[in-house]
Amino acid sequence: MKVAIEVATPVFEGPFDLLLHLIMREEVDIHEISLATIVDAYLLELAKMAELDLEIATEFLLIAATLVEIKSRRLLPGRENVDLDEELALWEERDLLLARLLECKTFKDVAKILAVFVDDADRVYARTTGPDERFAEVTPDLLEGLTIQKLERGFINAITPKPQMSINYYHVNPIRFTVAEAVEELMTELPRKLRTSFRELTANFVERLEVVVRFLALLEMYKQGYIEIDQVDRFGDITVAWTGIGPDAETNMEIDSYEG
Amino acid sequence: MKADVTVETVRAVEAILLVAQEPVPTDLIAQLVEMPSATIEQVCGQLAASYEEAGHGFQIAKVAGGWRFQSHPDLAPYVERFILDGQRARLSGAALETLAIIAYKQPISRLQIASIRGVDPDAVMRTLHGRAYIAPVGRDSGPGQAVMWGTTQLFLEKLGIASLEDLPPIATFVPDASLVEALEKTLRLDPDEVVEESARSDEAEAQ
Amino acid sequence: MKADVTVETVRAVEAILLVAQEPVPTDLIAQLVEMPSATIEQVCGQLAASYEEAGHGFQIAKVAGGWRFQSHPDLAPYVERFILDGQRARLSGAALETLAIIAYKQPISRLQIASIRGVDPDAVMRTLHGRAYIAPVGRDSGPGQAVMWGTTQLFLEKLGIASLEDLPPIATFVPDASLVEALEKTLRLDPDEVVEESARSDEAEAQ
Repeated sequence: MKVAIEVATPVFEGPFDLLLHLIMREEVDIHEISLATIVDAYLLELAKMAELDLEIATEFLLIAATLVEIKSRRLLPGRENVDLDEELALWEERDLLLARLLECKTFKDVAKILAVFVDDADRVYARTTGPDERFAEVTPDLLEGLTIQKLERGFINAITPKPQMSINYYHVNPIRFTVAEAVEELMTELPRKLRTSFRELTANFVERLEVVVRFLALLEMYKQGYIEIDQVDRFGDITVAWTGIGPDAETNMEIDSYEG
Repeated sequence: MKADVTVETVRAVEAILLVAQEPVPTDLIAQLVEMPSATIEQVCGQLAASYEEAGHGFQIAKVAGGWRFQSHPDLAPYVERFILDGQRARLSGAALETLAIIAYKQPISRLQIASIRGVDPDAVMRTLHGRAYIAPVGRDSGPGQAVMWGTTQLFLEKLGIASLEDLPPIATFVPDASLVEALEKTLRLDPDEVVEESARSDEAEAQ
Repeated sequence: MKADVTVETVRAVEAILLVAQEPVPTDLIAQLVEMPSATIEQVCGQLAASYEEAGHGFQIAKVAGGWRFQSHPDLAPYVERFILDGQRARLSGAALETLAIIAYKQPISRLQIASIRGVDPDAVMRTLHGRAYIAPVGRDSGPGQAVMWGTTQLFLEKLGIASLEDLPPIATFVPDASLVEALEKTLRLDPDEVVEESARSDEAEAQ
């Protein structure tokens, strides 16, 4: 018997954390891992985050894209017309993801041991008292050579704001829009075009991330019944057709309903 | 104690450690009491054992590269009552994970940490640096000349260990085979295997 | 020991005295371990006698109305050598900054100093207090009743000035609003002094 248990949503420390959580949960629950379930759960978490935080980390989306690619590769088998380069690229991405998940898991386990060390160490208190006053004469005079000018300089140093050495090391710009915003854009764009392709819809985007966001938005609209998606060749272009019907075309659609 | 270690040497070691404000390296003690370092290491170890055996409320321990007096962990409740701000600053899970990466991979840049954790470690690293558990240890020789980070003496004290070598080897933490298999299976590209898999589990359920 | 004094009580007394910065009054120990003061007085006296008998390099002594650990007088030469050899004589940059903040901003709490310097000034302050260059001058009237610190007469003597008014006025080097604003911002932010010395090195250098 399977009982659905409502678990308080934990705060995930990054995409690997989330993915590990989902995979391990699956393993424990049903001893069989369903990629489809995990991808859906991942996208669901992602959608929740996208609504909460516009500055959502790019990694989440990049990994979502890889997961979705792997999933679609499984769902749409077909050995002919395979672009070998793209096939290889997908293998590489998969292996990379696997390696990074393992590394992440390794350090999560290390952190648990460090926590044990810290807990033990927190229970002892070091003696830091120093020599007593009997040794005052031996103790070197710390203020020897101190002048009021040096003291003044010390004070100026202390109150001068320190230069921030932090560098922006993310090569990807922060996300300028969310999946929800992409859906909104597409909802105005698609009824005019009626029929288009994914490549066309993303032709003007420079950032891979923007493409991913649009892709997730299309998946969402597909689930809601607004569009039809067709991919003739695997890794080929995806045609997108506006159906003109939706669950409720009048009201705003719910974005956080990836499960299905 | 070894025959050539006088009572005075042992007492001198006790006196020095008692007035020290931070862990005293074995070499410094050796120099002060004019004995070989190896002997002092032994003296300190034996003192530690004898305090424990006598059931004292204090210990001698080797922490962050030196020896120090500290209260016995059993008595933490009393000491915490006495030291009003005895509550130690707690480290978040994110802080511990970041420390774990830095401890084992140092010297390491922020970017490298970011790529392992999958999230921006900036805020966490600022906290860790503010508490002096990590510090810049140099610059990368590469084109970006990224600041490279390492752990500090205070980190060793926070963990109560004498040196980084007291950390368990990283090989201890390699995820076990079942998890590796689960991850691999989940991310498998080939659909045939997935079918096989579910067939197998059908079988299992039928039994 | 008296029959009603448990081993734990004796060990707790040892632990408390070991970590104490100042002599601990008998009444305070009694309160912490929940025993009558008379009993604690006896326990401390007996501990002192037993250390002497065991020939330890440290003692427990009653000083200024309280009990404390101290090095045994016999071993003063070693302690003196340790103080001279093991420690640096000059005030480090970090210690100087802390002292300057206290001199200019007194009365000031430890927390306020920490927020200006961005690192925990605890170790440095302990050293400065130990040398009687700074001293507690009262308590904050606010809810926390934080201890407020100021410089001492000895500090003025060492600096060769008659009063604090002889220090160059602060206003001359807070020239414009933008710096004040920048400063306020720094106070609100987490410390991020990448190239600054860590709190740990403060401690090491200050001694």
